[in-house]
Amino acid sequence: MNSLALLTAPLLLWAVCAVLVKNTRVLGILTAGWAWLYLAITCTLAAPVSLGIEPQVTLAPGFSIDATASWFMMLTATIAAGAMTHSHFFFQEEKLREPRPKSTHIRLFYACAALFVFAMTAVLLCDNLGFLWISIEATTLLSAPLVYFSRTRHAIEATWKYLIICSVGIAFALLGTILIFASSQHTSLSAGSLSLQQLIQLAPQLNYPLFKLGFIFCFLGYGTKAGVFPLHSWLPDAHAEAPAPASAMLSGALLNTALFAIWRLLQVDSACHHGRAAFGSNLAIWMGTITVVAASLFLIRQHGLKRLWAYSSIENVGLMLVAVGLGSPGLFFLQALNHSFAKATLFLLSGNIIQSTGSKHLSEIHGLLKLSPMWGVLLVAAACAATGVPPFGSFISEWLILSASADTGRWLVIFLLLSGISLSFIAVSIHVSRILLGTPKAPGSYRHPVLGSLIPAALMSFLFILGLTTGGFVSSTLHIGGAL
Amino acid sequence: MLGLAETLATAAAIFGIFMSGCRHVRSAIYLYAVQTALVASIAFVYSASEHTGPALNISLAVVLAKAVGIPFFLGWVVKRLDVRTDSGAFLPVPLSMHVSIALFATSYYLASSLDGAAGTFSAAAGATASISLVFTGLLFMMTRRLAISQIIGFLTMENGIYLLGLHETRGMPVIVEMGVLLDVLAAVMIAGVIVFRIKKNFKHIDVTRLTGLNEQ
Amino acid sequence: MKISLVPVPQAQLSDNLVDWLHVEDRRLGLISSLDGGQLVTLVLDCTDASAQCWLTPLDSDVYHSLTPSVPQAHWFERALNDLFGIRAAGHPRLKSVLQQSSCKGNLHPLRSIAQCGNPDHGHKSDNSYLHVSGEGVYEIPVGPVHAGIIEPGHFRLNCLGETIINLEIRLGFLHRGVERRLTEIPWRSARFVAEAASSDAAAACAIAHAIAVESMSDITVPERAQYLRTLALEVERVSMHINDLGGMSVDLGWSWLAANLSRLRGMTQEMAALLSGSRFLRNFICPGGVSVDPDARLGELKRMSEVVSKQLEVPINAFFDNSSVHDRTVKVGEISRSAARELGLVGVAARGSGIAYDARQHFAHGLYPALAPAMAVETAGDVLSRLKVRSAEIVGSLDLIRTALDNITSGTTSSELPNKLPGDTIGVGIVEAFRGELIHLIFTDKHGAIKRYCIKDPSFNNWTALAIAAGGNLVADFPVCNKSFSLSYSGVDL
Amino acid sequence: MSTILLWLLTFSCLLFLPSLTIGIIRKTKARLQNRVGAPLWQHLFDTIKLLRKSETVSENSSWILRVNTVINISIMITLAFLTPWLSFKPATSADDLFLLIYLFAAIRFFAILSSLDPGSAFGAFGASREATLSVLVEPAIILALSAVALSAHTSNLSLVFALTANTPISQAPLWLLAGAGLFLSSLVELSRMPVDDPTTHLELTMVHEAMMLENSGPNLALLEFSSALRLVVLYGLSGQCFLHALHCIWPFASAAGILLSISIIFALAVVTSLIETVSVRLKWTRAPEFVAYGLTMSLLALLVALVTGVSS
Repeated sequence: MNSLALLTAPLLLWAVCAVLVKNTRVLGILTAGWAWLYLAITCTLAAPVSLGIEPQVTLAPGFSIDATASWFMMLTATIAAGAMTHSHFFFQEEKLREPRPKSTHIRLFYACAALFVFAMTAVLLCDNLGFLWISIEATTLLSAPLVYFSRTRHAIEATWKYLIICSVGIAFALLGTILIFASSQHTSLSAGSLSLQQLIQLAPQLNYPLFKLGFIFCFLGYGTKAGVFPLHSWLPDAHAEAPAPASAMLSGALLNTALFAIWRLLQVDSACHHGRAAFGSNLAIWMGTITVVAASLFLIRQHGLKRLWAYSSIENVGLMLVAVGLGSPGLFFLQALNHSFAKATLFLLSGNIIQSTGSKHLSEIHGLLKLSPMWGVLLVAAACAATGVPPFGSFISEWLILSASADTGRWLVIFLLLSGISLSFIAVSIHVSRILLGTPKAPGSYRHPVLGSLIPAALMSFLFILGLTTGGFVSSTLHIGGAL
Repeated sequence: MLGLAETLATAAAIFGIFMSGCRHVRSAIYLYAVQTALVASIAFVYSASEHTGPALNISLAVVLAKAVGIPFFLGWVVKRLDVRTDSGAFLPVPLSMHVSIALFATSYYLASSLDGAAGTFSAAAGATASISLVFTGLLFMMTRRLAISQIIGFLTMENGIYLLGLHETRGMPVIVEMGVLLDVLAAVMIAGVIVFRIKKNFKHIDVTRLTGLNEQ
Repeated sequence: MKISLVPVPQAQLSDNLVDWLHVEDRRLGLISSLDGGQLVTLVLDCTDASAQCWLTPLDSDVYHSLTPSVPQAHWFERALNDLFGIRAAGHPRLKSVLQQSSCKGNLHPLRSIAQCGNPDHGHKSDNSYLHVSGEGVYEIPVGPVHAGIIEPGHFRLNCLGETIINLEIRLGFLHRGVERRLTEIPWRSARFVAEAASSDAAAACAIAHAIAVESMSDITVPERAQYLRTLALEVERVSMHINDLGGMSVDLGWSWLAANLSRLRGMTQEMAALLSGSRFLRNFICPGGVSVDPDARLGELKRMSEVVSKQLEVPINAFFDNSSVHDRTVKVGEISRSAARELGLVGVAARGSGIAYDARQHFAHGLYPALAPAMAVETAGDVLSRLKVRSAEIVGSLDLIRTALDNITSGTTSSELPNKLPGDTIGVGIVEAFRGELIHLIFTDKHGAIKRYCIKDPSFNNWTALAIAAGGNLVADFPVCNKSFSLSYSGVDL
Repeated sequence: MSTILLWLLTFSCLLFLPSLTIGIIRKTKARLQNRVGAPLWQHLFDTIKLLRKSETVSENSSWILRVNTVINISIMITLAFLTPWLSFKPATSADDLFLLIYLFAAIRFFAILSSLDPGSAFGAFGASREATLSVLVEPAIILALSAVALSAHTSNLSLVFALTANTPISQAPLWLLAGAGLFLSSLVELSRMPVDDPTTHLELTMVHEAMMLENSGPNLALLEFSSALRLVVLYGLSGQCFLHALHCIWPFASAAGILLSISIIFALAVVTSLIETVSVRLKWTRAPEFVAYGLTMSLLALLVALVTGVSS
């Protein structure tokens, strides 16, 4: 109970600050402080579990930290801390531009961001399908105001689509949850249960047709939230229209949590089959593969800078879904880690570029290397990391995903994944080279380029080091995450 | 022989069908309220007669929030926005009502194939009604123009899911139930705020005309 | 107001008129003639509430039509043809506004006797209909005798299925010779005839007449009389607007509302009786002031106006809250703003189409423009927006009645009138009747007798708009469309 | 003895119930509008008055206009004798569901023909509107009656509406839906609000009245009586459905049926006057939507009949 209070305290204080503190400058600094404190507390709580010192920490009935959750908690907290720190610089810059954001809007943003992080953490901690559903719906509701921040026509349209499509999707997940609950009532536990542990224990007794139906609906619902093709249509809009720090959190943290929910369900599904890859895994692998291919095709014809990264996120979601389907939490986490850092960097940098050049359109952004060499280098590095180019860890995770698929003899999947990955690499390189080269239309206007690149640079250097040392890291994660 | 709960469920589904044939937004909200009250009264029936369903106070909370609170809120929104009719986007309204009758029939076959509801109509009636409500809600969301109609459609769908939960499982654990209710309420509130904002920025709330973000 | 004649040669009339109307706040008041030997054009300038009267001598019975360049002149020119036998060459459709049965032969009732020696003089009047032909097109004749108790008028609907393609309106079944009669009786008695020109707007007609007469002989009206005139005009407006809303409810088939509104209409007529002793406000307003002072009855009038405002809330809210009413009235009978401007619409029809013109805001009558309420303007131009304007005006007028009753001063209610009117002068009275701008224009001869009395009823401007608005609507929606304009048949047939 | 009494009762119902029902509708409407209203039997007085008046017939009309009245009233009376619209009516053998439908269609056919006959524009568009509405409404009536026939496994309406039929509570929704479908459809069929306004003076909006404009005197009296009779028969049919629903929930003695049958017709008349007081007439192009509601009720009734029929 104490650790629960410890975990939630910084977030709640952060939200309270956003309500009470009127000065957005002070609030920005305070928020960053709370976010880093939150990261510190998360690490203290989660690190023992992730390192295997403690098996599992139960925070409250239905909420506990297990090994995989601990890794994702730290990842989410890191992305949140980075995004929040950057958002201070972001809003200071934004205030110089027309239309100026109102201070009430910024405070609402910070308050919702705190609760959004809270909801995402709750998803990771849930040991209960009901709570899982509630938390995921809460992430939608709390992140909608983030997307809505600028209150322009496009932002409103994106928010509406996000809210409606995700709510409908999640309604299906509720249907699925109910069906799973119903299937658990056919077991020795006639009252039924939504607890994941109990469900895994009872797995062989579950009414499988009902469970399967429930699983499909849940997959549909959480898949919508994760941006799985063809339910992805809200994702590029929301990611492109949200302010950069919010995009970073949506892409870097929220997608992971949605996939995490699918992974939880797959645990139950595979328990029904005594651990053998079965219906659920196949569904995940195939949907993931299709998503990768579809996203890479969409990537070719993109006009917006942030929409580009949004589709790249969809592609990565596909890869992670394949990893989930392969039943390897370690691979899933490794891919998620690399993607989250790279994508957070990309979105934050894109936010800077858009602020500096005043345009979101790829056709109007040129000569980034002349405009700001530092951003140019960071952008190239992050784009490489997002598409899985060798020095970065994502190369290793993608390689491992492919090899794991090969182990199970899924040659068609490998072929499709390879073509998707290479296609997206080509598409992204073309777009990025256009941004970098050429002459800028106008000298950029950005007051503190160094402060603005602080967080992206930090994230990228961490990712770079990670890439170089991944060998040991992989072995440790894979060890902890379970058998490959 | 239909039990009371099944009769109420069927009535709720029928009111859902009437709602799908309603061009006037306000009448659709009234029909939604009736339908929700019927759904909520089923929870009462279960908790009172079988002692298996959710507790009475939970049902009461559901009735108050969903059958009274939400319609009031939506009615207020509609009045403020001064929207009246939703003529439908892809299907003429009377036709969409008949499509939902067809979907009602489809739901019967789906419900009969669902385990635990084999054979007779009476056994499948609850499941039929709930699946039909889900379908009706989806159809309503897809074939209507106004943002407010999408909210109503979503709520109808949610009613169907809740009803299915009641029927199949006699209610989820209390805390989950309350969490779901809270989420739905929050979703309606946020959607309501955004609808106001859509009206302010676009001068209409016709979602089929929100095409600024379509792929070029 | 008193105005003088400005001579405008025939060749320049059209250009002058176009130039005049080019300015947003200038209007065409009326076009008529004195005895058939000239054109008289009254033009109004709302910015400084002034008016000019252009005199255009004619050398023959035929002149060049103004309608091609000034569309709103079309009805005036048709009336000139019928009443004076002056033909507008080049008029796109010089249809008669009078029925032959009411005017034997080619008698032109207002042409001076000297020029009227030959009854066959002038031009054959054209009473034909515009026929629409094609497969499936059919005609529905409605009237002149209608099922309800209304005035005579014939509508010829050319329909394709349930849609109206063209509507032809034929009026002029009961020509009463009002304008002629007004020149024949002693000017002191003229007010009784003048207020009967369009009896449902008796107060407005009487005020217009009074102002025209007063302006000629520079009579100042006591302040109390001005208050009472304002009250009369507003009571009439409230009463008739409620009547029109009630009529609309009947046509929409909403009997509950119709019953309620007819009861409230009765109450407003009771208010009229308290004010003037007449439920139709007859014989109340006279040149120089008003004929009776209601004295103590004003307190009762105030109480009653409060009761009416209170009791109106429920039916009016119910009316505009009803979705079926919206179905029947939205996008039905639309008149665009540009069409409304071209046709020179006045009153509710103009304000429903987004034209902010209310004679109360500009021209002095009663306590206006000082006390004029805020103008109710809607932009959609359909039946609903006209209804909204109407209901907003009911509320505004009731407020105004209370304000006037709170501030009313004591004193005399009428001033002395001279024995005769000054010779060779022109008097004009412009009043916002409940239908819109009403103009009475009086010319005296050199002895001070009324030589020509010209009345422009608001319906004069608006009838054509109905014909245009009805096109493209359902046949079954025509009554609703018609009622929303609420036009006077007798007002255009004087 | 009791058979003779029944015949007498039926006969007087046939003669007086139509006028009385119309009288109730008009009186209730008047009271709802705070008016005193005409006497309850005004419709009967009007009929008698019209019967004594002389007739004016358009020069352009032919024998069809005259013949229509006779055909109309005779078919209507036959229909009223055949159809079990009152639970106590002595049963005749030939009261098949489809006979009823076709007899209604025959009446409509001759009415349309006669309104076209004088060649007036009003009659013609009234006929065209009537034809449009009947195309929409007929399926709803057929479906509603088929639904109850299906559950009784016979198309003989006397057997369908016999209260002795097996009426478990699960049949109540079926009867309710069929009754509601029939009632809504009969509002359209009888040209009442919100599709048509029987009290309107506006020729351009009329449907049923426009078709009768050319009739006068005894002709008009008989047509008015026939249409009033049609009203009670249709209300009676939907009333029988409601009566069955009541019987499913609360079985009553068959003697009470006499009172209930008549009072349900009166109740429906009151409901009609309520609808006519508070509702606004629909736009003509929206009329199909109202019909769609009736059709939906009938379809649902049929669906319930099919599903319960399959399972039982």
